[in-house]
Amino acid sequence: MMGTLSYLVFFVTVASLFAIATLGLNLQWGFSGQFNAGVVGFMAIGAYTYAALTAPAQHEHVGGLDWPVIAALVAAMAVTALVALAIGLVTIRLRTDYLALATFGIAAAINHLALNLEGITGGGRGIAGIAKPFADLPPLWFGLAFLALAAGALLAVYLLLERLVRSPWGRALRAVREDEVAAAALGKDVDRMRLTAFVIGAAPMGLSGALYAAFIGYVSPYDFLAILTFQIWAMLIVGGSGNNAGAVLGSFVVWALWSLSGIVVVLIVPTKLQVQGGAIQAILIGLLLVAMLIFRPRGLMGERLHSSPLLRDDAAVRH
Amino acid sequence: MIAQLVIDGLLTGAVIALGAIGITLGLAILRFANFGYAELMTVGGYAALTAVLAYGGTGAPLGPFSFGGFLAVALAVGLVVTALVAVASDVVVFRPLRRRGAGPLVLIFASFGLALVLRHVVLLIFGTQPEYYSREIQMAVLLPGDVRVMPDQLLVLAITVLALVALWWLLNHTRMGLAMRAVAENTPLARACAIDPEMAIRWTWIVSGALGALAGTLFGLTVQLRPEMGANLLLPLFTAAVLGGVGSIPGAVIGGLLVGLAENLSVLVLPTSYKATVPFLIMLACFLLRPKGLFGK
Amino acid sequence: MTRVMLETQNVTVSFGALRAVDGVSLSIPVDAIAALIGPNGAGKTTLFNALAGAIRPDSGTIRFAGTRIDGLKPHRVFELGIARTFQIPRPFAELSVIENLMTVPPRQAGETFWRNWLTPGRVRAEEARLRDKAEEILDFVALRKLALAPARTLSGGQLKLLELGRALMADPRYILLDEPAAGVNAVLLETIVERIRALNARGIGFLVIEHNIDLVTRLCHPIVVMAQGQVVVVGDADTVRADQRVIDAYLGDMP
Amino acid sequence: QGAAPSCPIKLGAIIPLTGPQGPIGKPIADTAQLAVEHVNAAGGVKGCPIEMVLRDDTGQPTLGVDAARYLVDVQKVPAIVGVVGSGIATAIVSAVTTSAKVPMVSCCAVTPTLTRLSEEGKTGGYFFRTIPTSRVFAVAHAVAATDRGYKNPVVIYVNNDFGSALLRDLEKAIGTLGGKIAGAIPYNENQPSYRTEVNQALALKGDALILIAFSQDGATLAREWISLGGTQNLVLHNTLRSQDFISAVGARFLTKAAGIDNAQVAGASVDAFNAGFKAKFNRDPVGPGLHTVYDSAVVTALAMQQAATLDGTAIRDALRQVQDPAGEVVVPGVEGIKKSLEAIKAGRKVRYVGATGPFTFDKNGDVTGPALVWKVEDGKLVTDKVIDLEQMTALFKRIGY
Amino acid sequence: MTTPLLEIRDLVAGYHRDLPIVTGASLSVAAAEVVALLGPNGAGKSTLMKAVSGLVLVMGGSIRLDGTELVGMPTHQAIAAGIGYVPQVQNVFVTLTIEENLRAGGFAAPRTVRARIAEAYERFPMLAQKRRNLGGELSGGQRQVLAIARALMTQPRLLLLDEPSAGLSPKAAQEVFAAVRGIAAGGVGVLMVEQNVKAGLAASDRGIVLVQGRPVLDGPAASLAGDPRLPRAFLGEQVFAA
Ligand SMILES: Nc1ncnc2c1ncn2[C@@H]1O[C@H](COP(=O)(O)OP(=O)(O)OP(=O)(O)O)[C@@H](O)[C@H]1O
Ligand SMILES: Nc1ncnc2c1ncn2[C@@H]1O[C@H](COP(=O)(O)OP(=O)(O)OP(=O)(O)O)[C@@H](O)[C@H]1O
Ligand SMILES: [Mg+2]
Ligand SMILES: [Mg+2]
Repeated sequence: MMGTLSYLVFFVTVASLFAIATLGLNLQWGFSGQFNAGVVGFMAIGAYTYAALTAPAQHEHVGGLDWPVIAALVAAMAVTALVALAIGLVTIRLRTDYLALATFGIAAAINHLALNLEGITGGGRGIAGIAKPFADLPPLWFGLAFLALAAGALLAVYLLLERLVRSPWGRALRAVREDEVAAAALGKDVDRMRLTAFVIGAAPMGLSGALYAAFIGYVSPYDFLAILTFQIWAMLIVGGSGNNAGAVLGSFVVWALWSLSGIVVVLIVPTKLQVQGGAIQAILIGLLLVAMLIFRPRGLMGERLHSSPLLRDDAAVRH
Repeated sequence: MIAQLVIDGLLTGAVIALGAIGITLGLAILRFANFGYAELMTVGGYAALTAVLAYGGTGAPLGPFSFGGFLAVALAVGLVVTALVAVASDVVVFRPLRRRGAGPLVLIFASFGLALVLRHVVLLIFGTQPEYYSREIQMAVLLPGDVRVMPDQLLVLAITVLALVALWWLLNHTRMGLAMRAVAENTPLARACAIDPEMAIRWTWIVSGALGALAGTLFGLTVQLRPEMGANLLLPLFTAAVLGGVGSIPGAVIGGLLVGLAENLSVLVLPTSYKATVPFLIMLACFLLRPKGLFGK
Repeated sequence: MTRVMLETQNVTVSFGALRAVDGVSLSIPVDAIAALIGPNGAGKTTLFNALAGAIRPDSGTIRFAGTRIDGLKPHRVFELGIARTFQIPRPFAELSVIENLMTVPPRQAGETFWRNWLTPGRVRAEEARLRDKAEEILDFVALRKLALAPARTLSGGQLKLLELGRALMADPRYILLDEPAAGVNAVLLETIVERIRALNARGIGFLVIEHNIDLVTRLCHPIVVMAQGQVVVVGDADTVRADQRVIDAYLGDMP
Repeated sequence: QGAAPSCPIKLGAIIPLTGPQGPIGKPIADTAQLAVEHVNAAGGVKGCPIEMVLRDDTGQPTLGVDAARYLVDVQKVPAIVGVVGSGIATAIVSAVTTSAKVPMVSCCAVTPTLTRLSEEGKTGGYFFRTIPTSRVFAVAHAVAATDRGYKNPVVIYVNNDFGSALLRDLEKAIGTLGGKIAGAIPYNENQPSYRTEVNQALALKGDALILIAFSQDGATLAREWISLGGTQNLVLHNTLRSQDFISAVGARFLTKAAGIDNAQVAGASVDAFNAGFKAKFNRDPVGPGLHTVYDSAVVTALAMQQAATLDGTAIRDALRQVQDPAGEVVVPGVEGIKKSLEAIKAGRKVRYVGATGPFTFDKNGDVTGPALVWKVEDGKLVTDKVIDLEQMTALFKRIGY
Repeated sequence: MTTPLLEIRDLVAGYHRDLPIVTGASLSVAAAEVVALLGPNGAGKSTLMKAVSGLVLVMGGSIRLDGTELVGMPTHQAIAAGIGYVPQVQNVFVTLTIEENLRAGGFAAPRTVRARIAEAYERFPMLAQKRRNLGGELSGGQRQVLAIARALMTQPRLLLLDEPSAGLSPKAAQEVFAAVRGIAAGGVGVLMVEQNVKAGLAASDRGIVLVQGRPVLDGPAASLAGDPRLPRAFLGEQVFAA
């Protein structure tokens, strides 16, 4: 019982961390239509910033700054946002597939830097000994305390972003997403709005990476492989892009799909065939993902029609 | 050295270009980035391999090439099998999604799920070990200028150019091509022109599957077959297709060759550990000058 | 002498070899409801695009109330007080009809995103005001019933009305209307004409592209006729109707 | 002995079965399963059969940590074996096993980071591995190369923590043994082609090629190297010690090739494992991680038998007890395991000599081991030379590790 | 009397099952007849045309073309059966060239495509001039002309025109109306939505006024033009079919 509880606490914590990143992506894609295929790059920057600020000095890389956890988390977000600003300025003219490929490439480059800049990142060996808040507590209490931190961060990010997208700013952002030419003709500074959304969306990704580093206590370039970007995207699409609650729900559902399908395989595949389990698990994930999308092509929760809290979605006219 | 790097770049780029044509077809007509396309390459390569294994090899090597005439038969088998798989995946996955008005992102992730399934089915059937059509190692031929090339790779380059011309012809000078493009842009209007969208889309899948099988087989011939080959190729393929300009068939070929060249020439300025980053840097530079790719409209 | 509101000098826009707008020089007086007419493909929409900043002219200058606006980004032109509609409607498809309108007004407090936390009351009050205004405009363009429907579900004529509604929502000093009457039913058109007159009386200038010649002659002065990228005649309804070049190229044998 | 355990006893295993590492991981998982079968055929631990609960980490640390958490919390496994990726092993140690006090016996993680964490006391002594650190490989490579008179070999190595650590050690080792590396070219895994790297390496004009690559990439690299006219003086890494590699490249190009591995060569313990493996899979146990994962599973099972209770800390301590230098030597295979289980039950001391030969966990849970050099004769892998534990220790001293 | 070319009975159609837009419409078009379909914005005129082409859900009633039931027939078959349809919006392929637009229009009759294209170029010289331009590069009025030319490519028996004169200059509109009359004279039935009531009715034999998905007036064009009920119908006032 305690064991299952402890695992559940862990599961919810990790899913919450992903949900934070997914919310950031939702601002970028769901509300402003920017195809960021480099989510892991921003998560990595957050994680490495946090690690560099808190890990002890080690012979292969700098360290020993010993920042307090909260300050390091904030710094991680700030650095991520700054990097996002630089990237956003470079890619401001790119749209859809082009932006996707550019950001994907930038994330790959960030990973390469993490792997090769041993002096800062520890290279492939990664950075160990990162400050873990609540590490002195007994394991279950650590789990609960960290869950509270992760869930609190998720709630804060959710509320902040929800307030934003339900404001006139969010409405203008959606208008830009729908038709840039029309939005510009009606006085919206398209570049500026896109850039702002890109930067604000990147900050939670950095936070997510930093919290992940704080949770595990170790980061390496292998934590931020392209597959994680896909998973975050799958969370958004399955949950329903353009809907923050959907993004959070999708994070839990998709992370369950990925981790719990392994458990299902353990439970149903006979011991003798266990080594086939991996392939079976992958097939299972694939089938479920496809089935979910066919079943709910607009995600578990679709986009809300209205930004303004003054307006109610009226089901009768909504098609 | 530079001459060698350039030739190598073009030759490794050729197989990327060939695959990128298929990706571009998907982007242009089906209007989404089909992650499953790379798995179609894998399926095609392994289908041809099955034929080769059943026959017991590819036959006596032809001229300077590493393979025998039976490879053509095996390729035909691969084309048919892959086209069937492609059409089936449309019927089972993508058509229901289209009917329910799914957006391109949903299609992308469905294709991602489908790719997982296909890849691991291949893995379950064939195992994880690399396979070859012919285990003969082909010795490079020395050309003037101290440049070494492999005849098989020259063949790939030639076939890429042929495929480019054929596809361009299909799209621009046949009824079917016109129908495909019309459906891609505006399906209701295409219907109002008496075009059956389902038929046009089916043909797109067939062509795309056949191209995938061709690319997969040639990749298997010049490198090796393994269940993750498609997944590993995905990135260079998309880079090439987008670099060339989404939807532009000649763009995909130029993009593919550029990616090959960039990777090979990058070693002149950067350590090889950054090699995989270089195509992206090139691409970023291109995008800064031409935000819609080299041939994009 | 009347003051000039909108002035172009030698504006040229080319698409490849085609000179869609070919050395157009115009000056439209303050307070006018001016018309821009001409055969299909004359370059009217292209000139609009140049005025609104959607296209940068190859050469020539454009002034609005004395300020040079050629080369400005569209949102800057809008900020200076020029709103435009599109001939082929460009709705924000996934936004509701009413939010298509509420998006328009410039300098909304809630658009500066930190205001949403610092002065939420002000943002809310402003939202309420915008909603009321939008509802009033929707009443006027007969879209009130569809206020909460996504814009993508509107009929062809309703989309044109939505375009007009958005322009009215902007409270601009000047409005460029690209074929506001096309597809709009005749009865509703009458009330639109009234509204344009009323707004004009409050000092808002109009430049209207329109093929409905009755409407143009009743409403507009001066009338600018373009053909093949160039200005052919400028004058009042009678001058224009009597001009043989206009009859040949544009009016045909109108009854 | 403590209270009777509930049967079966669970043993956690985390191994990549799919994803980029899948091709290496699957045979490793097969072999781990074989070890468990052997233990069960030998009567099981404390009279109970062992049930291995295997999870796929797909090469992703997040999933590896998740799997570990699940195994520890829900399945309540008292120990975990396997764990291939260094990044994954380190993440699991940092986030799960140390705080849960569950020993992890890795078959394949070679990163020095774990040694350092152990030195800093951050593993609580719960981390062990049966694979020698990269230095053993470096020495073997250096010996194989200098024995054959290669003075300035070129190195192509995989660009990850393992590859770069190995390269650093290798440079030192070859320098000591009287050679000099002509140049080293890193490559990133899972690229469609390695033509560039091969050309770079060819341009260095070394007298041999030391190839440190995983199996599929290795085959591609070797084929391109040979077809572009590179020297056939090859020194191959242990990951390429497989029949698949030989058939992929072609035996006739490998007549001059040498390779290295950490496995013990002759001796009863190795034969016993080889025989058991062949009986089950009908092929020779060649490939990365097979010997080490077998040992990691068996030594853990023996420690479970040895430990008073099936509790992580007891097993941690018992892991060293079953390597008692004064103990009765016991070997792999059903018979050998049966003997050792019985000896432990009878309260006698044992020394497990494994599929990798004799090994002892040092204070950090690391092992140093003997190594071997192999070559290809008539298309078959044969052992060319053994570097036993004494020689290895001497070489370590000489090189100054 | 012979059966009309197009016969619509009690048609119920829309975009969602629970929200019909056309709410029980009956009307007919005879061969060689031009019928103007009038009504306020949002009345359901375009939806009715889409129903005939099979582009929207039909929830009830029947649509017969020369006696053949069209309800349930996929669009491409209905079109191939002899319908030419010009939609109100998005009626040209913006990424295809003008010539390709025309070729797409002639998809159902590949053999005569060349001859038809030549005909279209003769009728609308502007198209010939711009044959290599993309559809998206045309001005609003030019697109309208292209859309009409495209619909004529298969020599349909029934022509559905959704606001053909919208965006056309007076002269071009006259030319199009004249062309429509000429085509009808050759035996083709034309159903044409028009907001330009005067010009529309002048070019038609009969007019039908649709309000809230239902015809409320149906009569000869000439008498409808002066009918005082017409503007009232547009205002949504209750009027009854004669
Ligand atoms: N993007 C473009 N590329 C090439 N040619 C263009 C482009 N846009 C417009 N044109 C051409 O420029 C000319 C002027 O077009 P414009 O849209 O300004 O005409 P218009 O006067 O608004 O006509 P209409 O009354 O039909 O709307 C036309 O011949 C048109 O084909
Ligand atoms: N795709 C759609 N989904 C849902 N409702 C729609 C859709 N298209 C149109 N409607 C609704 O159906 C009603 C009728 O539309 P339709 O296009 O038939 O009108 P219309 O008579 O052609 O008007 P107009 O003269 O403005 O073109 C409108 O109220 C519109 O909002
Ligand atoms: Mg125009
Ligand atoms: Mg309509």
